[in-house]
Amino acid sequence: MVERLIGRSGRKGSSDADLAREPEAPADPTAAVWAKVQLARNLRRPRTLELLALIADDFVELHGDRFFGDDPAIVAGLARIDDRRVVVVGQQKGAETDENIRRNFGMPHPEGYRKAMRVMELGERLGLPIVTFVDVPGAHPGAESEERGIAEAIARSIALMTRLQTPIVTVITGEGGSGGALAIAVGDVVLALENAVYSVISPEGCASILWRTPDQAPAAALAMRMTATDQLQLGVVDEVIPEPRGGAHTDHPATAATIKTAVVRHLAALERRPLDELIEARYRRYRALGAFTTVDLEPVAIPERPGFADRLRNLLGGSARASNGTGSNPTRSHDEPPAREEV
Amino acid sequence: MVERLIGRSGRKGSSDADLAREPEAPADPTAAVWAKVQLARNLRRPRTLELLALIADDFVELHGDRFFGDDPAIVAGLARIDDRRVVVVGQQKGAETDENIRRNFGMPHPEGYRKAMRVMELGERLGLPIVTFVDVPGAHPGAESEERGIAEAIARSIALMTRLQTPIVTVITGEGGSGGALAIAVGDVVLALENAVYSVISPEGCASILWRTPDQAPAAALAMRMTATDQLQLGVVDEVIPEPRGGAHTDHPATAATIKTAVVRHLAALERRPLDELIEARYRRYRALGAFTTVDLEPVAIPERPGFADRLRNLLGGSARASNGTGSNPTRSHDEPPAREEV
Amino acid sequence: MPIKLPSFRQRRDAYPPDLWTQCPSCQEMLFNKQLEKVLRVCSNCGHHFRLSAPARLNLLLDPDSFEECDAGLQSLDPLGFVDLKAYPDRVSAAQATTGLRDAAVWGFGSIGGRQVAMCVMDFSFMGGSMGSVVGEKVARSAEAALARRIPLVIVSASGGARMQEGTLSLMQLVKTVAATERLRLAGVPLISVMSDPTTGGVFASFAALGDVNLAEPNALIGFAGARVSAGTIQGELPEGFQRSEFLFNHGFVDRIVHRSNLRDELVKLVALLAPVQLPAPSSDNGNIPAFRPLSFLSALAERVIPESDEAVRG
Amino acid sequence: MPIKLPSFRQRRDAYPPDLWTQCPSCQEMLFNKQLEKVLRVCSNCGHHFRLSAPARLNLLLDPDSFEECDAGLQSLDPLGFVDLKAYPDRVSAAQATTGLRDAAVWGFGSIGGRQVAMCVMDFSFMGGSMGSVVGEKVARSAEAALARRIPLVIVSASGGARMQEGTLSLMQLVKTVAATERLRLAGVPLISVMSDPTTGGVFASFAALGDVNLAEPNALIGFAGARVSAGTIQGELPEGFQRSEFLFNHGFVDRIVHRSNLRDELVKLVALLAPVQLPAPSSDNGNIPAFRPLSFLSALAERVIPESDEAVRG
Ligand SMILES: [Zn+2]
Ligand SMILES: [Zn+2]
Repeated sequence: MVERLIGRSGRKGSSDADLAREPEAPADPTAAVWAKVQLARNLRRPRTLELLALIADDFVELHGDRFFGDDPAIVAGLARIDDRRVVVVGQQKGAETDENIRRNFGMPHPEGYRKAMRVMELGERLGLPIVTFVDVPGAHPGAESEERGIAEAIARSIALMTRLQTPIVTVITGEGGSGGALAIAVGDVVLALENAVYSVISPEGCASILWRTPDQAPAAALAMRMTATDQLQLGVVDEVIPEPRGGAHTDHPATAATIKTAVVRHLAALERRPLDELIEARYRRYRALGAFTTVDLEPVAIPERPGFADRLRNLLGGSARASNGTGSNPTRSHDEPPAREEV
Repeated sequence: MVERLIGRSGRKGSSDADLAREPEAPADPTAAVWAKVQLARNLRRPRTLELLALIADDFVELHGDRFFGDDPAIVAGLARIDDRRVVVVGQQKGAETDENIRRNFGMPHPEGYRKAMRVMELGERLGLPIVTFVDVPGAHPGAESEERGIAEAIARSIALMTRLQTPIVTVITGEGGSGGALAIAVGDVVLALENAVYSVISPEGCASILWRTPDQAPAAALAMRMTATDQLQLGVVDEVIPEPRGGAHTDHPATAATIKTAVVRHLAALERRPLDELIEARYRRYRALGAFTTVDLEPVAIPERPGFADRLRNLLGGSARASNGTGSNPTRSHDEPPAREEV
Repeated sequence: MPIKLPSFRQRRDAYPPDLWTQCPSCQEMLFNKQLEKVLRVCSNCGHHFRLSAPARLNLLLDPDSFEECDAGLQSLDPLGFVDLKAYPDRVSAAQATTGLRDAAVWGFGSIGGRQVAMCVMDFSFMGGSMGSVVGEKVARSAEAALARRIPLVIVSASGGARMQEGTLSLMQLVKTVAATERLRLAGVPLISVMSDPTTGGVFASFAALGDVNLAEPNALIGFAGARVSAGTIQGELPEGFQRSEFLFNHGFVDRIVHRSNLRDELVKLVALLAPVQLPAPSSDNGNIPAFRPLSFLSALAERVIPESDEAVRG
Repeated sequence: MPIKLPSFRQRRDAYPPDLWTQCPSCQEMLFNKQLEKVLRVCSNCGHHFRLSAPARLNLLLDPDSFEECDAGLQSLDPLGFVDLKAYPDRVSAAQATTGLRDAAVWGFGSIGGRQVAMCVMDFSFMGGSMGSVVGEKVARSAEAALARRIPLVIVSASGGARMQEGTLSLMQLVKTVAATERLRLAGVPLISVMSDPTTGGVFASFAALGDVNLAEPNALIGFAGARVSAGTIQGELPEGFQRSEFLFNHGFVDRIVHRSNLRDELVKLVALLAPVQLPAPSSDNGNIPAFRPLSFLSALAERVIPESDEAVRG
């Protein structure tokens, strides 16, 4: 994984030059999706600081979570964009190896999310809208991260963003890696760059669990429908921002300009809405995401699985559940994968 | 200090037996105050858990700050006192050496105060009043404490308590040690046990700085007017709760019963007040504490201190401040102690 | 990023499947019938076996007090997801073997005579994974608790988000937490009970955010899979990593409660945490409205109950 | 608990007092006149010498914009405190040598053309210690900032609370923080600038709670005195313990700013942080009041200005 993160992967076809020469999508859908994943992960893509340098007239970065430390994988601060003051929060990978290591490959620890929360709350109090830039392989999965409550930090940041009383525009600019992305990606409007991806688990992780080999990552990427266009169709993303031909990394200024136009347009629209309506609409936006139906209440038939235990149970008088109310289901299946993942 | 905290001090006259035999205050005021300090520090005094066992009908302790850890030096939880549900927060020393070490001699780390804040905020949300028991030599002064922001935790806890929208009754039960005590001692009503003490710095610390020797601690204790009665006179404490003859450690049940009566009486009165009036009165309570006057605006005369530098300055044309606006006062005194302390 | 299939426990297939179960912790052979009687806790070492959703409800609620809601909610297949198996086939298989429609059950009940909303998860249904149905049930249980101003108890047992629904599963983190956050701000308590396992997106949403977080002993509770944590990024893992006691020591779990005490603790907690009415603001200070999130969010509560049982986008 | 008198720096008496100052960091001999011109920063190593309150105001505010408030506030002696000297004598001596009435000065001014309330402390007045006067000035500056809805900038330089006023000094932690907390909840920014030293009860109150915390390089910032920290409880102290960079690394300081950039940073920050009016709540939703701490606390602002200059209890 580190090899991929610092860009030493020997995979052919993913170098800048190749991509610049070959912007057309491959005909095979799996290959096409995989090419997008590579584009989304391209080390030369503009990150939060690069974008701000091109978009913002003023930027003052704020540091520290006021609990434990300052996480270089998340950037937060106050900015002025097109004469509008905003709070900006975004992940930050490094383009060069040293910087990438210093930024922990853009994978935040809990203190990164806690810094984000602190600065977003400041934005709320000051009445400043919030803009987030999302590009992260996932939250840092190490022991220190768990010790300091990475799950709690993500959960709390999501919770905060659902109720912040100020407009939030979020832009998925690269890798939207699971909970580590979502923690700063809850918004009134969710935009995505054309070659950004967004998924519940990395395609490698998904393939490892469901296909039992990471080599099937491209198949998993296709199955998860993780491209920006797919996410638009699912309603997870509200608008796709086109990238320069060849990808965002080929032209930072053009990418930044398009992002700026889209963000400013949405901020202007959101700012006109009364805050209580805004919060309620945000709640509704996420409340509606999901796919289910309601069937009649007939219980699903539990197939008989005759066995010695069942016969013994019948002999001893009734099922475990009926007899003492604490039994597990006696015919539980054992062949499902645990579905454990780093969401 | 550890010797004192675990009760190995060889100081004569501070053992339980001596104190029990000699409840009368010594005639010498310094000795009388120092006897009170020893009583306040007595290892057998009832702490939060001992008091709750005698006062509360139900108690469920809550653990953890949801950031870093659980601090055994601070106890927090939900309790039922006299058919009234409350949130309780208090420091906890251990009566025995092992327990005292485990509880870090009752000296909280930042996570202790952050746990307190979490549980107090829960009380606010649920509309439960808050009762705190204060007995602490001071916040833990070590490097870990500083690393994780002990000052920030104390400041934030004080800030929170000034605006919690629920009644707060705080009881100084033993040592009210500076900021480490104050962090959970901001209330609508501040009570103190008869032999409790409250001070801005420990008498040993005060003596070390101002008398340049810790041996003058009794003199410092007297000068700081740290007894409960003194604090009542200063307006820092609102009511003194009498202790059993001989001190609180001689009769836990009687002490607990008196505390319970006082706490319940104040809770009942506070609960009748509208919340906005309550918060405003709490603000006013602390806003009024302090002693100053207003004199006319004539500047204090700055004495001339002729010297080569002054002569040179005059020669070169005007004072440093006048010439560039950044000069420090040229006649600054150097003989004041830095007044550094562990407040 | 080579994630291998993590095994929470030794595979059950290795144990005699019918009459006896070997305790994975102490290796003692336990008579199944007896194990059920002792709440599926190893009588030798205290190891807590997993409980099904119905067993959990029976354990915690007052007898015959449970009234299930939304029993008919069932997954769709929004992505047309096929790996080695098609997603609908996995769901059908899980339904057939568990008798559940999905990995969570919610409804109203009482604990010590006090009404609560309760949502329990079942690991045996696709690893307790949270897709749209689980997310919807958690959100509805929170909205119902808010509307009635009664405590919400959620018992988690889940490996995380359900991959087969892609980012729609990820969005359930927002949906559930948005609802529990309203609950929190309205002063209605959430008690989160974490059983083995509570990991991934379930831990990283409502399970971590209880006003009180309880955990059964030695439950696996964590964000990243153990292989990921121990893999390329980190070396050795700390002792007891991602177990209840680890979480307790790091400040994220209030209490570790043995299953035999769990109901009693809940009885006590529900009584201590029950929402109360705050005193009304003084009416003679009309120009100083009290800072009262409660009224704002309680007013919203009327509007957050979904109008339709079906909510499919895309 | 043997607390020894800590020395922040080598004593100045050791340096040639008039014409030259030796830099305590690099030992370079600095010509005093030149040192004043470069904002009292060592031109060789960047060591930041302390600034007096007037010098600090001149450095940070727009020229001639400062308008001092409450200049006449002066300490009483509520305890009748006598150590080796009587407290009133210490105050008089400090007044005589500094030309200040106490260790803080506050008033209105502008930074980059924008009005602010500013309160600056002066270490040369009894170690910048906070007694009733300093606490009152900080609280008034916060209340005034709230009433006018303008940013508050506090520059700290203090060894902590003033022992000679006993717990009344300790109560200034509450008084100041209660006022800055109202500011915070009302959406009016507090910028805390920590200079050398910012310790004890000043750090443990308003100085730690800025919306933005700035620190000058290598300033001593901490809670417990170094001797206490290093003494009986702990062994070795970490490198750079309680210095600005340590605080930055541990997440408590937003930015470390060289004195030569401090004004420019403040100009930018004051512009970016200036309070704005939020859009009014939609009036057709009368039964759903927006969650708006601002209105509550702004309304209070009218009432928090003390009626009397004298507030003595006990
Ligand atoms: Zn066992
Ligand atoms: Zn130097």
